[in-house]
Amino acid sequence: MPEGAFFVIMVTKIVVVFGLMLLSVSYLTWLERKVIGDIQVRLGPMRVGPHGLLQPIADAIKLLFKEEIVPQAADRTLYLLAPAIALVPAFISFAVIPFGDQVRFFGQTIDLVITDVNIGLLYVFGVASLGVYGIVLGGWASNNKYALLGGLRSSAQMISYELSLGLSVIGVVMLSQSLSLVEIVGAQTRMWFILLQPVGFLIFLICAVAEVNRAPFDLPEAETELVAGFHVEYSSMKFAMYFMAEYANMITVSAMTTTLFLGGWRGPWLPPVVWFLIKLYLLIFLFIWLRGTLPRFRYDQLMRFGWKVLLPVALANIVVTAVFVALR
Amino acid sequence: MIWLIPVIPLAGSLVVGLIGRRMPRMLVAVIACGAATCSLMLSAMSFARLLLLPVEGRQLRASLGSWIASGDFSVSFGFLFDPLSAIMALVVCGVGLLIHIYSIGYMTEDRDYPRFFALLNLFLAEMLILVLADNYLLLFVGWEGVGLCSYLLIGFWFERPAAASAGTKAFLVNRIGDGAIVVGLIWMILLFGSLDFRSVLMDAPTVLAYGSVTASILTLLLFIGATGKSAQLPLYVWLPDAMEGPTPVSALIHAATMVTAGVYLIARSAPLFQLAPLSLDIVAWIGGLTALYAASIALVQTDIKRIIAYSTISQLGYMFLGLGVGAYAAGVFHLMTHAFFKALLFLSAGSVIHALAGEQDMRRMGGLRKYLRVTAWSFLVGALANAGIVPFAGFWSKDEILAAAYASGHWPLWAIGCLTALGTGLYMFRLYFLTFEGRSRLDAHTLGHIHEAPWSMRLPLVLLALGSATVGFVGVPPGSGRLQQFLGQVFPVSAHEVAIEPSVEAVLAVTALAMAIGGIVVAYRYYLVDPHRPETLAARYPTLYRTLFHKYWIDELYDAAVVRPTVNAARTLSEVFDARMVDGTVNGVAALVNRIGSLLRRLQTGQVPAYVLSIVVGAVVLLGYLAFSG
Amino acid sequence: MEWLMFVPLAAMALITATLVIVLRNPVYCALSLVGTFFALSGIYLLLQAQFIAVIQVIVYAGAIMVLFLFVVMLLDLGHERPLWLQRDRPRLLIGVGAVVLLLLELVIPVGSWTARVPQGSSTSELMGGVGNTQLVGRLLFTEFLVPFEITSVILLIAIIGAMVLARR
Amino acid sequence: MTATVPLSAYLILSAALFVIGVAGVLIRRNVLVIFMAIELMLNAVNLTFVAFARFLRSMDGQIIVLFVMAVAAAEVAVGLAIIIALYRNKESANVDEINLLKG
Repeated sequence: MPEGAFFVIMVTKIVVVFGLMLLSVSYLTWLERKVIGDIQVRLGPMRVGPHGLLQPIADAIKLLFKEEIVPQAADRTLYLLAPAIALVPAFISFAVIPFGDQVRFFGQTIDLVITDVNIGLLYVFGVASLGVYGIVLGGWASNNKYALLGGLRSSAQMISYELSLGLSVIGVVMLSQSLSLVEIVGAQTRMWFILLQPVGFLIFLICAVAEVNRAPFDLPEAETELVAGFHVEYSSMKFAMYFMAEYANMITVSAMTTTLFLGGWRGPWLPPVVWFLIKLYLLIFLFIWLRGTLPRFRYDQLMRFGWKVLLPVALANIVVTAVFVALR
Repeated sequence: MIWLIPVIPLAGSLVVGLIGRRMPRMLVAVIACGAATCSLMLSAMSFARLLLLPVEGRQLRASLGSWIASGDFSVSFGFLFDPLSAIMALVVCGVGLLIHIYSIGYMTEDRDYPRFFALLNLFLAEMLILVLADNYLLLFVGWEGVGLCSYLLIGFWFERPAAASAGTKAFLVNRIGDGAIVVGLIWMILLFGSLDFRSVLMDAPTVLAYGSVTASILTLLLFIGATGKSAQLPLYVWLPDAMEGPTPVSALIHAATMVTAGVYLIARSAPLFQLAPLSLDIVAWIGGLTALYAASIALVQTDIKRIIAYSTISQLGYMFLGLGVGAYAAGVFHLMTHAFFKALLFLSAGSVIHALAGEQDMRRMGGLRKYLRVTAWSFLVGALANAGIVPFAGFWSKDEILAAAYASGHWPLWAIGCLTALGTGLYMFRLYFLTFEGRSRLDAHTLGHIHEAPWSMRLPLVLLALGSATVGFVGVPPGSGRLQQFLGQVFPVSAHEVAIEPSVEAVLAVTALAMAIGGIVVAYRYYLVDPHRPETLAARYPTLYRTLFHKYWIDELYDAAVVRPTVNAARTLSEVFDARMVDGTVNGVAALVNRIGSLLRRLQTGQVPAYVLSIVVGAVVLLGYLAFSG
Repeated sequence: MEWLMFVPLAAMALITATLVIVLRNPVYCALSLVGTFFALSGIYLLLQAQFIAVIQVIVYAGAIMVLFLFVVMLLDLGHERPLWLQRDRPRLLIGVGAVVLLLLELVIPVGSWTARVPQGSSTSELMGGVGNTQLVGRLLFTEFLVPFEITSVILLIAIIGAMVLARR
Repeated sequence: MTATVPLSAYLILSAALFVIGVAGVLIRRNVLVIFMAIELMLNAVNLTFVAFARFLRSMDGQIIVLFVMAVAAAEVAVGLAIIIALYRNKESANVDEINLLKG
């Protein structure tokens, strides 16, 4: 493949993927409001466009034109930087997730993944572990007691759950013998890993919810106790960036779950990309469903659950898987 | 597999020693005896494997890995099972097992039952290491180990001052010999660059010239060690005192096994000794003189264990005599037969002591045969074997030694041997007659309590008696018996070894036998028919009698020449040097440290940055030196 | 090509490292240190140590520094006085002098050492074939198994120790 | 692929980072920042290990770095716990005020 073509394909892939992601993020807000509305037996947004379909655009315009407020006692630099720090990791971890098989296009064989790194899984974890900085720094820089508490909670929560998250996928790695996400998908040709790793899948899902700070693990925000937590002082576009980060994280995490446990883009009849999107959106629907149904954890319950239930179970899962792999 | 032979008793010793106190006594005995049994069976199996091998290659080796590796020099934990080791291991395990069993009965009253068995097992392990080692250093480990066990077992009843000091004496006297061995080993490393039997003994003829001074001194150093462990002149003094230990210990360690370690060492080093005719002569003469000397002392002693102890020294003298005239196989043969009959004698004596509740003075015994039938019979067999009466074991081996002495041209040594045979018959049967025959001199109270020993003591007696009666036949005909052939490949062909006419040999044998029988007859007439005659004899030659009775005043001589000056010097040192110089230095150093400390205390600000700064400055200086010095 | 990557990364590492010890606000110090770690991670990639590079990010940036930030925020430490206004000038001077000397001593021998570096068995091709992570893993679970197990014990001890120390 | 950047460049960078760490330990007063400077020194050494691993073509250096990281993590956990305990007692994170070691 000539250098130039490679470059063009790469840029195209990046633009397409991130464009689609931005679009998804904005329409996820609509989807969430609609689904929650249904769960709560109301209609949700209906005014802007048919069934409120233009609502995201209206929101974007509103947020763009709102006034930027920086609290006087805030640490200005970090206050401005924090939302961006939160947003970037949410997007770039998508770079190694394969969303389809190879396709032939203009005589070129194109992998439907931005880049296949042989340590893709580690890359995702590395990037994900940085997401917490945006929240912690935002909370601290606001110089607001609630925000700081939200930030501290968030850091403790994410460190605790990242552990179980990492341990839960070791079973998958042991089965697929690779850290490359493309190869992990390849290893699920015969059977999805959810069937071989049901416990790992469950732990991964729970930890994923905690990682993206969604209900029932949304303690950093916790409207009822921390009045929105770390982003209580944020407004306008910076608030929007936190918002986008949350949804982008949701997409990434769902995509990861799909790739690791649900066979990625694999499926019969339909084109791979479609299968990938179906699984992705089912998981996102699950996220919204959870938010609509489950009450929030108390902080001590959250910590105890993470350290005393998830971690031991994840370890036991590794042991069982190891024995299984060794005997195979 | 052969490495298991010493390891099993070692494990048994650990188990019994560490948790034996919490076990029932029965279990302790079972574990200890079981370990000895395992070793015996393994030895027997290895022996069988050895016999299946072709004659030239009869040896088994096992290496447990490297012990010391320093440059070219290395020592391994290696074991060697060749005919010599095989005989030794079988004797050690066989006699050891019987004595273990005997101890079950003998020590049954003792409070420290587990400790006794732990030490007995430990001794067995160390002795097996000694005889199975494939290099001098590992042999020395066993050597020191058995010395330690001997010390601990002599002083087993350490509440008794006599036992404690006897243990100390044994340890200290042995130390002299051990020191000589250490010097010898170091020299051996310098000469051969190795301590391995194979390389040392193979290289010996090329490294050392025949009759060279080096060879003589090296072998004499080993021999000094052997005189310490095997109680030869002049280092024999500890053995009679060692009788303070329990009787099974005397039987196992101070008669059958440990004291023969010196004999084993010299037999093992035969190729070295072969290069040093002077050393061989010294060995032979020391052995012969010791034999006669100890026999003469034994004539007048009254403690039954002590008589047997002096008899042991005397018999060991025979063995060295045999080694010294180049009849290594004969020496080892006598070692083997001696192990049987001397263990038997000790155990029988123990049985008597047991029956008489601790009485050891035979002036207060007599006529015991009626009460202790098994003991008396087995003692009689032992005494006959010891005296060298045909066809008991001792006859064959002693006869072979004397024949070799005569054949090698050392006729004075042969004469000494014959004289000793006379003494042996005399003291052995003096002991037998005074103890078991004649009128009873016991008081009524003891007489009422007298009882034959339990089965666990009788069984070893009977087995050993059978052995003492028959084991000599493995060495028949003299000079070319199965044992000698079996051992033949280990030993170099002696320069002295001269074919001897059968008729001459027969004459020699009959002479020695006649001497021994003469001794017995004298003993019969003096001690049984006319018990007063010895007293008149003693009264007629008071100086001779007292000299013998006081063991030539050797103990007193040592005390005056060595012990007391040492103690006095130590006292002077402790009062002057210790109090003034050592204490002064120590206190002075402490005071100095105190003063410096109170000065340095000011540096201790407690502030971390200051410490860090000093660390960094130190690192800078050090790194600077490294970086700029090259 | 490699210089093109190395120079910016090295510059970033040096600048952020300097910021760590110069900035007065501990939170900024911590963030600068994160920057240093990222730069080092990049350099590790340059050195074909992909696994180490990612672990560097996960462990140092993702876990250790978050912990630092957590503690800094929890204790709410104030700003330090600027360096040049601090007491104890002599110690500062000695310290700076020592550090300069240390740098010289560390750098000077480099030239002579690098000339003498012997080339070992090639792993460059091996890494292409098997992959860096697999190589590391294989070594870790064969040759370095005992140290690896000991490390896990150390971590366990550290967890327990931290809990004992920090509980009220 | 040949390395155009020589080993010495990496070593010099590492030395510079190490010295910056040392300087940080010496001139800072805040225990936490001193701690960070120590981490910096550890990383400088790690860089040396990785560089040597690359140029000596041996993986051992990278393995050592993994161990260093594990030990560093343990060290941070315990160190921060100590700092928190210290802060509770002294209400300060200034090393000048921490002199419990004074003899």
